[in-house]
Amino acid sequence: MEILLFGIAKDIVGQAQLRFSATEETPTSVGALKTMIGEKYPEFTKLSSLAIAVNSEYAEDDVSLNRNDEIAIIPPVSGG
Amino acid sequence: MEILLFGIAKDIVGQAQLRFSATEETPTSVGALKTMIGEKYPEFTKLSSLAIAVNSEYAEDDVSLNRNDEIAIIPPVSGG
Amino acid sequence: MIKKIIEIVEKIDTSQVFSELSDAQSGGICVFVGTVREFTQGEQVVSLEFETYEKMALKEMDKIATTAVTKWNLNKVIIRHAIGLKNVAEPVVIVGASSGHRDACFEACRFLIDTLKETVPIWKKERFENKSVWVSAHP
Amino acid sequence: MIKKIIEIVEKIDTSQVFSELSDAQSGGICVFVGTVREFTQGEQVVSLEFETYEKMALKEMDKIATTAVTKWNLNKVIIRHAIGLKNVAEPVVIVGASSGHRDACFEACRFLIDTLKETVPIWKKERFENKSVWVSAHP
Repeated sequence: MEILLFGIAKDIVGQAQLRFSATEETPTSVGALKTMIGEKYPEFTKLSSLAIAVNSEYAEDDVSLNRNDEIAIIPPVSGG
Repeated sequence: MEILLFGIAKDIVGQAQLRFSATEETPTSVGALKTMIGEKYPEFTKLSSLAIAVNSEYAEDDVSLNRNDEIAIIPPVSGG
Repeated sequence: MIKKIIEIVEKIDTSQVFSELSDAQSGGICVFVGTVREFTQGEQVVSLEFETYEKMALKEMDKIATTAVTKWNLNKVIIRHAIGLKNVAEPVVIVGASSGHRDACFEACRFLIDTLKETVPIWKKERFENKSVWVSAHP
Repeated sequence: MIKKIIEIVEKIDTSQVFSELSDAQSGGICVFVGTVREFTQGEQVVSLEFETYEKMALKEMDKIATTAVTKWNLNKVIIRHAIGLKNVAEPVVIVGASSGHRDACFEACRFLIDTLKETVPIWKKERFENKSVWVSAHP
């Protein structure tokens, strides 16, 4: 499982992607992913908001995650 | 005294200016001018509105008119 | 630095307006362009013809721009109107404002075009296939 | 006929936008351009840097455009955002709409930029003399 990182999320993690190896336990839902990254990188809990995109669509906490999904962490957007 | 005509005012009078010769009686106020042109050209009384400009500024009925003023009839505007 | 551009022209060039309003202190620029619509109340328009009392129109346009600059603290403002014969889809008027934040330029831009239509001595004749009409002349 | 233009580009050319939105059925075109402001909360900005999750950003921009077209019966709509490094006064985003009457294009244009700022995955870093900050990241 590979998770795309953008903006401040990339700075917090220190790289452009977060990888879970095949043997690692992976989060099974959007909510679980949020909890996991908040524990591993406490800086995420200080952001104004934190969203997850699954297959390039915003996803609610109850959406389940599969190994083939394109998953991205969406920190507070600031376009325009 | 010379009065500039624009838009439909020009069509009603049939020319671009309304002239009062030196011997003719001329209106002494904006209100008097409105009455005079309404009587001479009844089509003016059918317009949505009728304004008079004196020296290129909108003028109320009580403004007095002098022979040297630049006077214009302003039918309903429709720019834009 | 030019803050206000007030003009009556034969032909409007829309390609330069954002450069004209560009400003280091502005975060937003809002521009409105009025164009000739092919159909008005179901009738096909052949062309529009605009005439103006130019001296007074420029004065009134300047008053509108000055009011807007003061009220919304604009950095730059533009009001440019075309006269003469205009065909379908051609621009006839362009108004715009630049300001620190977007609220101000949106509100100012709307004010510019609304007030222009109310007070500036410019007259529009709609030419249809078989008739022509001075717009707004009659109730 | 192209009704929607949705793009993420390196550099925004503002000179073509009114041609792109021009339309025989439209009487009004409203366009907003967001530009880099030199000072933000009293601090001098050196430049802005934009990055995006492009695939998702284009999807979200398309949703906004589609919603606006339906809600305001627009004839044409454009949403174009720049990414990369932008200097003071440079355009970073351009949104616009053309419609039969001006109410619709003004309201739609405001909706386009407001919603873009809320939902489209684009991130802006403000670079000051001695620091750089991801905008809106923290409360």
